[in-house]
Amino acid sequence: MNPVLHPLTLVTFFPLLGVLVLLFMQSERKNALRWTALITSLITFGISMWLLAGFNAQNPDLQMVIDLPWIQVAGWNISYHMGVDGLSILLVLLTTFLTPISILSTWTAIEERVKDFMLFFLLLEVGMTGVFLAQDLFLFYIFWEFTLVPMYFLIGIWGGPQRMYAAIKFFLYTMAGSLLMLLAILWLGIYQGTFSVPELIAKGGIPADIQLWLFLAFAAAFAIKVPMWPLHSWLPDAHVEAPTAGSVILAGVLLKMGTYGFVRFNIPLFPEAAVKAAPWMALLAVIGIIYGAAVSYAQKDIKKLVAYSSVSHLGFVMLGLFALNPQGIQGGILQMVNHGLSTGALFLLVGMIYEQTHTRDFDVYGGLWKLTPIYGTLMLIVALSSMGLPGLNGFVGEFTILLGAFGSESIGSPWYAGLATIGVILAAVYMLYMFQKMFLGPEGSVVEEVKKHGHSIKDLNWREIVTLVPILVLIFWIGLYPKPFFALMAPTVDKLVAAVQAAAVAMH
Amino acid sequence: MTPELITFILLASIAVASGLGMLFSRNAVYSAIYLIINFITVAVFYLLLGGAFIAVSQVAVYAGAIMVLFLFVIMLLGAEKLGRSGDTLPWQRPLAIILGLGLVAETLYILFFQAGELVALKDLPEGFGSPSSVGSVLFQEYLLPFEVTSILLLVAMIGAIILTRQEKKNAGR
Amino acid sequence: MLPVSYYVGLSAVLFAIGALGVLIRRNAIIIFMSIELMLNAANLAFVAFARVHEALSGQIFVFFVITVAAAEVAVGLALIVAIFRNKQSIDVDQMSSLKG
Amino acid sequence: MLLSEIATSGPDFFYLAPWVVFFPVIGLLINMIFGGRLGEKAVGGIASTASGLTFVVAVLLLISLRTHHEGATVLLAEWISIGELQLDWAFRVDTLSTTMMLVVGGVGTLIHIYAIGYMHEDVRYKNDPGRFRRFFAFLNLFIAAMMILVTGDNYLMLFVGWEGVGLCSFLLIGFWYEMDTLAQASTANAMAAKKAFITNRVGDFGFLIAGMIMFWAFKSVQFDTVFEAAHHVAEHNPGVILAITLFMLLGVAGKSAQIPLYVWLPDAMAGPTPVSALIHAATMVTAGVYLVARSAPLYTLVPQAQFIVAIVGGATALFAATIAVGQYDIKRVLAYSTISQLGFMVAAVGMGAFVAGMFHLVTHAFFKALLFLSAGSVILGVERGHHHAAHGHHHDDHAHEHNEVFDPGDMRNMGGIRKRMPLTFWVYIIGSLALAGIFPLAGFWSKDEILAEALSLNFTVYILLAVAAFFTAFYMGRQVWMVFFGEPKHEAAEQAEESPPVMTVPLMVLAALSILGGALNLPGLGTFTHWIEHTYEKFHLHLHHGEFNITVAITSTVLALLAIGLSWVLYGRKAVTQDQPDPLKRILGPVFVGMENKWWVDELYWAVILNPYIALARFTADVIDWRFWHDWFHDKVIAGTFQWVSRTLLDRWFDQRGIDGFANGLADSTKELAQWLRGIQTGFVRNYALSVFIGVVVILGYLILQ
Amino acid sequence: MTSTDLLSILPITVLVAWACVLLLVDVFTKKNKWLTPLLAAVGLCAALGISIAQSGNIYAGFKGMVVVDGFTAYLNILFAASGLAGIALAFDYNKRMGLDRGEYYVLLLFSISGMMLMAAATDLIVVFLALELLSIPLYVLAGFARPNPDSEEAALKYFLLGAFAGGFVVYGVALAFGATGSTSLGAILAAVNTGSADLTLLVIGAGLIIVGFGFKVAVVPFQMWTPDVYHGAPSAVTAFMAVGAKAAGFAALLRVFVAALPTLYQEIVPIMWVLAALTMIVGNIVAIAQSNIKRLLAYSSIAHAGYIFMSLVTFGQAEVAPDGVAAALFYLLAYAVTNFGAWGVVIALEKAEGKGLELDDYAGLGRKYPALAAAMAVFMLSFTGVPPTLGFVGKFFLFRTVLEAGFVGLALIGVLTSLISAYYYLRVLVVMYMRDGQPDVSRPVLLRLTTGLTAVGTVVLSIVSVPLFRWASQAVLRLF
Repeated sequence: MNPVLHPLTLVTFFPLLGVLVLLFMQSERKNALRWTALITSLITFGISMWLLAGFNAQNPDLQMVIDLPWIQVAGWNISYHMGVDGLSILLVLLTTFLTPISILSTWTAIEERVKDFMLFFLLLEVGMTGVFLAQDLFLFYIFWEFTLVPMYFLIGIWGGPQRMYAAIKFFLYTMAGSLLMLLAILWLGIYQGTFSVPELIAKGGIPADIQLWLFLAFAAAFAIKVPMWPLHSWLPDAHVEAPTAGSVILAGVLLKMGTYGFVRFNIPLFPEAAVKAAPWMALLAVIGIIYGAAVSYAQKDIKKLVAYSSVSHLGFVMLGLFALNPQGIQGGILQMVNHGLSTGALFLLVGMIYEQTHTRDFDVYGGLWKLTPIYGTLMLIVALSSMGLPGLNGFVGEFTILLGAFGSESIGSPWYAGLATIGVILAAVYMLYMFQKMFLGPEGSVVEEVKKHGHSIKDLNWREIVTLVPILVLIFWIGLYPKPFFALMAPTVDKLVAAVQAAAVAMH
Repeated sequence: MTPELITFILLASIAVASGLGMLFSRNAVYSAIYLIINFITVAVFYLLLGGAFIAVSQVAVYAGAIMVLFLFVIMLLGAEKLGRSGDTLPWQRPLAIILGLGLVAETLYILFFQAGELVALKDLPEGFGSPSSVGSVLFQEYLLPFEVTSILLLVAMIGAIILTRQEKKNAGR
Repeated sequence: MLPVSYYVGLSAVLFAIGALGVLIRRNAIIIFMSIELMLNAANLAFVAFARVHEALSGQIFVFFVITVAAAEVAVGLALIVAIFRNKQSIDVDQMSSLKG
Repeated sequence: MLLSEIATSGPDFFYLAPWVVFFPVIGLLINMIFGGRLGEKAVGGIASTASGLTFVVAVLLLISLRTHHEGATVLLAEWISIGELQLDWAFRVDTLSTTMMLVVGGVGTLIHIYAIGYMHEDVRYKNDPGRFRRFFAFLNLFIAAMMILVTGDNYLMLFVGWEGVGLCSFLLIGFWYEMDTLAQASTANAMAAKKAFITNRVGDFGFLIAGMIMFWAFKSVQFDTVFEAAHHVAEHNPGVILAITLFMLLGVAGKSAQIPLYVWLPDAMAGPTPVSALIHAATMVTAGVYLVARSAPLYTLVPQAQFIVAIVGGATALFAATIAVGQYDIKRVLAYSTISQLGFMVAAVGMGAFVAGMFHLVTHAFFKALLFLSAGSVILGVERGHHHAAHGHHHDDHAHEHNEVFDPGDMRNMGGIRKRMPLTFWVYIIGSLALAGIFPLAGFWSKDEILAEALSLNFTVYILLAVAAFFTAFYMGRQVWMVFFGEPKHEAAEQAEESPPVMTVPLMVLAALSILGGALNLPGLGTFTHWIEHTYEKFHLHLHHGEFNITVAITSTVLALLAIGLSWVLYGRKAVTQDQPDPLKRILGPVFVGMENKWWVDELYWAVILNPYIALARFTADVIDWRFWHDWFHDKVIAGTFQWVSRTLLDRWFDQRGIDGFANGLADSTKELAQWLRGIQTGFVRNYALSVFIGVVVILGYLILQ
Repeated sequence: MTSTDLLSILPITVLVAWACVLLLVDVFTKKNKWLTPLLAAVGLCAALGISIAQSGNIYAGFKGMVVVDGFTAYLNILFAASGLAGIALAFDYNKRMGLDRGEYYVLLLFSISGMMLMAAATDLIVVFLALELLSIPLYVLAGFARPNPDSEEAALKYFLLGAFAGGFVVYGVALAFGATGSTSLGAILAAVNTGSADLTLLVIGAGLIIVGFGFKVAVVPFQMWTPDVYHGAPSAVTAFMAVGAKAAGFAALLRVFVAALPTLYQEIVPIMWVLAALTMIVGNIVAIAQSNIKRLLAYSSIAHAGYIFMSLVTFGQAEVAPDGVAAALFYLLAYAVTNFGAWGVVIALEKAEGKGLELDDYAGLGRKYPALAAAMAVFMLSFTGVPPTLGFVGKFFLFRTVLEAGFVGLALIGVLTSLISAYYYLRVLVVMYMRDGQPDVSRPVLLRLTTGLTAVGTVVLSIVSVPLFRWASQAVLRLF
């Protein structure tokens, strides 16, 4: 197949076309710019649907592989190697799905430098999709690092008052981790002679002690991105300062790149080290779950609460991944999607009210449900999804993760899962706290405040509802009938688990 | 104590003393003259080491032309003496001297304790270092460097002109 | 014949004196002269080594060094003159507005 | 079709089972989408119809079960399937689940109808008529969730309903989220709702853990699979079953309001009265009982767990009954009574008297729903009276104009209502007598069966329950005297008005059921026992058959009558008003203060769990995470390492010309080091030469040392 | 003198001859200020063409004094292209700053010829002469803006320190000669291999040579001239100097150490290690404190010298050294492209009297001149090493080489210092995009062309880096 028209190439690089078009448009024509970006991202979503149609869920291996020699000089064995399998297909879809939604959410929120914003946003999409599709470590690293740049600008230009600080912190933190990963990638390239992930997995045979170091180097990059406790310190800053769409993408996709990295690289490349590290990763994950939940509860800023809740939620994902059994890993991957949807939607919702009130302080809110019934109902559904109410998507992920972790041999003790289950209680505590503070009780002072400026708080308009409805549909769909989602990843995960178990057996 | 050694010690003392003289002399003119003495002493060493032509060049070009240029500039600028307005860098001088002594010690240690013995095993062949031998090597083996030096001098000339030419107006950087 | 090491040792001492001159003198011209002394010391070493190896190339090198020195002197003195015109001083310590 | 099958074949409506969920969901969707354009009648009608249809389906299932005792499982779709984990959306129809469906559908429908009238007034009184529709949407949602709970074929699907009803409970308790029970602006109702949800979540935590242990022990959470393998597992690893059952007990304690998690239920009375009746008395709170009954094959394997469950139930029954004695709010008394009665049921199913427990569950649904609804009728009546008193005969919407806060639920404001609301009075009497266990009302039969079983199974529990029964009769008597008899103690009570037929008709139906409910399982006939037994047959579970024990019956009846008499002595003769202490207080002194203050359990929880958690969370968030980890460690220490280096290298501080202020904190100290290194760049050419020279000397020195 | 001799120095000859012609032309065309630069560019193009034509062939000339191999050709092309970029940057800048004198271009050509000689030199004598030939014009160019005191100061500092460091080179060569009896790299290698060399003296000589060239490429602790000279010299000169002189210095270091002194690996490599590490650390850290863009870029250039210097730790490992040299060459190219672009932007904003050089002057650039700011952003990201830019690919190859040679610690330092560098490069982005201001910019065509081409090149070449890297690695193979 023509490499340019290959579906993976297309889905990754199609937004660049939009970028090109945008470059030649006048920056004053804001609506035209918005439409261009939106349509570009929608077409990209369409392409990803085409990708899904061609995806064979029964096949555990990489599919639609495109593997062109790229840099094959002087012992370098770098290829343009992309492929999709059960581990990544959902995340690709999540990316292409959330991007148009985020763009739609900026319709009225971003009035300044619309052109630049859309440019960066589409560039970001390229990077993110690439991260999930790249099967060559070099290529992967390029996409991985590249995502930093547009995100940096998104936070730094359109962010809140502390945006520069947050942007730089975001950049430096993530880069710190990725540079260690870079060394590990280079090590693999030198001593294994290839950067191709499938080849590296097939080759194996890295001595256990070196595996551990490499594992740690990769983990450094991914753990910061996830972020795992205690490396989460950049997250609240980035989230609080980022514009709504930035937060959505940050929470929805960028954080997933970290967890995805674990399951795509750390576990299959260094299976022995992964088995060895599993209890420790689980411990960190559990601490993250409880800690994130407790800290969320004590926040005064809505966005910060949601930000910290991510620490807790991604703790679940990590716990599931390092259960190293089918339930845990499938649950983990599904939970990545779930978190992307729920937290993404939460940020969207917070952004929508922020546009009207310009404050995120809990204390001034209250009683909004009466004024904005649709908004309140949607928020409730999303909050419930986020706290894992059965029947909604969050539960399916959380339960399978906990179940997997509970009986995981590599974690070795049900205590981790047991403690993590407390996180389920605490999730209800902070989510309900948020809901109660914003929507229940008597009217908060913000209502008066807004009235003083000659406005009144309005319920969601059609555009906003349209933005949210796709997410809600998925929230219910995954909650009630997650089978198609699990079916997409099951063979790949089974294969992965089998490989890890073989390694674990060989270790003993 | 061979006569050679005595000669060497004598000349070496002159060389070092004139070098130090240049170093510590208050007056730039004196410094220049000390340096000329030093150059001439070194030329004698060249002779001792079988570099007759080099020795001549040393005296003619170095001690003669170049140093005269120095003296000329000193006189031109009237910069014989530099007003002593306190030492700007108080710790620079002691540190430099310590380091200088360190360098000397290091080099001597290497020369006399670490490196292999450096002795001339046999006498030089006839005409070694004579203008004709030097010339033939220079224009056969070292033609390219020789040509390069010519360019180098041209460039230096151009540079000197550019740097000293009086401009009517000069703005900015 | 004296061991050639003696000559090399002397050259090292002269080199160090030259280097010291650069470090401790403030008069640009004297600094410059010190550099000449360093080159000169190197030349001595060359000639001494040429004697050891009985290789003329050592002496040839001295030629080139002398030429280079001449070229440098031309440019260097021109520069000093130019600066003196501007600043009425050739104290290098006064040339320290660029820093940090 | 085989002949043998034809022989047993009657009508088979099992395939209709999923519709018990679909009907309310459809009703809910119609009301949500179109409800805005429909009138109140239509909205209520649709919701009630949806609920009624579930009842019809339940009845059809009942009919089917009469011929097909073994029941059926209706598979709707696969839900989660990963490796060994196989979870389906499958509806289980057997006698146990159908019993629950009937109760939920039947009582639910009655309450829907009642609510049409009740909410009509309530939303006007609270000044937000638009909320009428929302109420019925929630109510339908509840029916759907409850039906999922009782029909689920595996523990996880049960859990979906389990949490779903919790959600509805949350929504409905917080229905009037912007006020408190006295309709004053406050967060009280919202807090009560949150409390209910979170307390339930604690129980759910136990449920989840139980589910996980179960899965790894049985590789399944499907009822049949688990129960069939239970014997096998119990032989090899009895601890596992014990753990499962005990963690499940935590779930039961949460949902069915048992010690130690009962605290949410009294506060749940913040919801509109139909909600209290439906969710917090008749159906949802009995889910725990249902769960234990459903898990009978597990519980019967571990006597230790059974004992603990029974003790928890018995203790709750007594404990809550004592508190009920000290309450003044008409609904609160009923709330504690509910907790107490749930204790009876839990004790029963805990002991192994599953049929008795379920029987009491059914009868209790009748009479407790009746009591709550009538209490609601009373409250509305008093409220109407209050309106009349305050505004003459003007009906206007400005209910909040007067400053004095009037509590229409406080029994000390009532008295003599039997004259103003005779119908309500009569049904209330029926309900009270049923609850007190007076022959021949429904409560008598079911309660007696429990007591009889307890006597033979666990004497400690018997004592607890018997005493609780005494208290039950006493506080009900106290309530009836205070509310309906004597003279009106407030002008509102004086002018109270009877409720409209849309409310009273359901009351009468329920009253009839409360009278006749006992007929379900009359001693000797045992209809209900045989009915339920079909469910357990499959697992070769031999239920204990409690015989009717005339001694027990007489003892308890006598005790109940005594208690009623005692209550008349204390309350019947003289009215209790707000400004005078309760007569019992004079007798019991501090004990009564304890009852009045609910034994300070809420305060204890606040002090021991909630406040510490909040403080810890604040401390973690503010001090550990933010000031220590974010501000100090990351912004100061990491970069500050440089600072330390530079400080030790440095004896004087170079100028800190602000480069720019934006990166406050971050890498400040790197910048300081940079500034210091910058200071080395002095601008003196001789310095630079020195640097070169140092490099030379060091390199040569190094090479010599080589 | 044979035709091979001539061929081996053909580009140099062309440049020198052309420079002399220009000198005359300049005298007679005082009116047409554009003629000299145009002609200079023509000359450079000729040299470029010759170098391209020569690549793939090997010519050794003048009895082994010079050699044209892949390495030379690669660097010659780099030098010629840098010269063109230098002219492009200087053309309008010089006019704006009143420096439009034809000698400027003459000196530029001379300097480039010195650089090319350096790349070709295989004899220490030629190396030394080439060093002077490239340096002396640069001294003058640094002072070209005289009587501007900053420019004069820069020239004086550069000159004095350059001559001082030159003294060390000479002495080092003398010791090397003393140790082996020859200054020819081939002969030195032979002497070492036959065991007739005095290794002690040779090692010391090598150490002094490192000092001399370390000065030229600005390695700590010989780097201190760099910020002052870069700051004081006219920006166009600085841009050229940063690339040309650095590349020439590395050319000499690589040639000398890889070709002639691999035997001394054990003794020398710790020095390389420490110098590289120190350079990366100091360069990057001090850059943080800079508020003047020229000084910032100067420190950045020091830091990058450190990265390239890392490649030298491979010099004695026969299997890795080719990769090391290739990585260094590639990085030089990457640095050249990025650097010219960045200086182009600096020049666009620079005003007379040294105005417009503070970081604050860049505020609001992103809004007012989005293209220019975007280009600058690309350059900064490339300096940081963020993909997809040349800087990233270059670092990737460099780190790989270092790891291949077994220096994990050094690679770690490299990685951590790039992290530090991100901080100050990002600051430029912050100022451009996230602060408001009214920057004033002059953007003549040539400048636009240069910045535009380099910006596009920085990104595009990183993606299609294969030919470049193949070129670099083949260039190296000829060396051995």
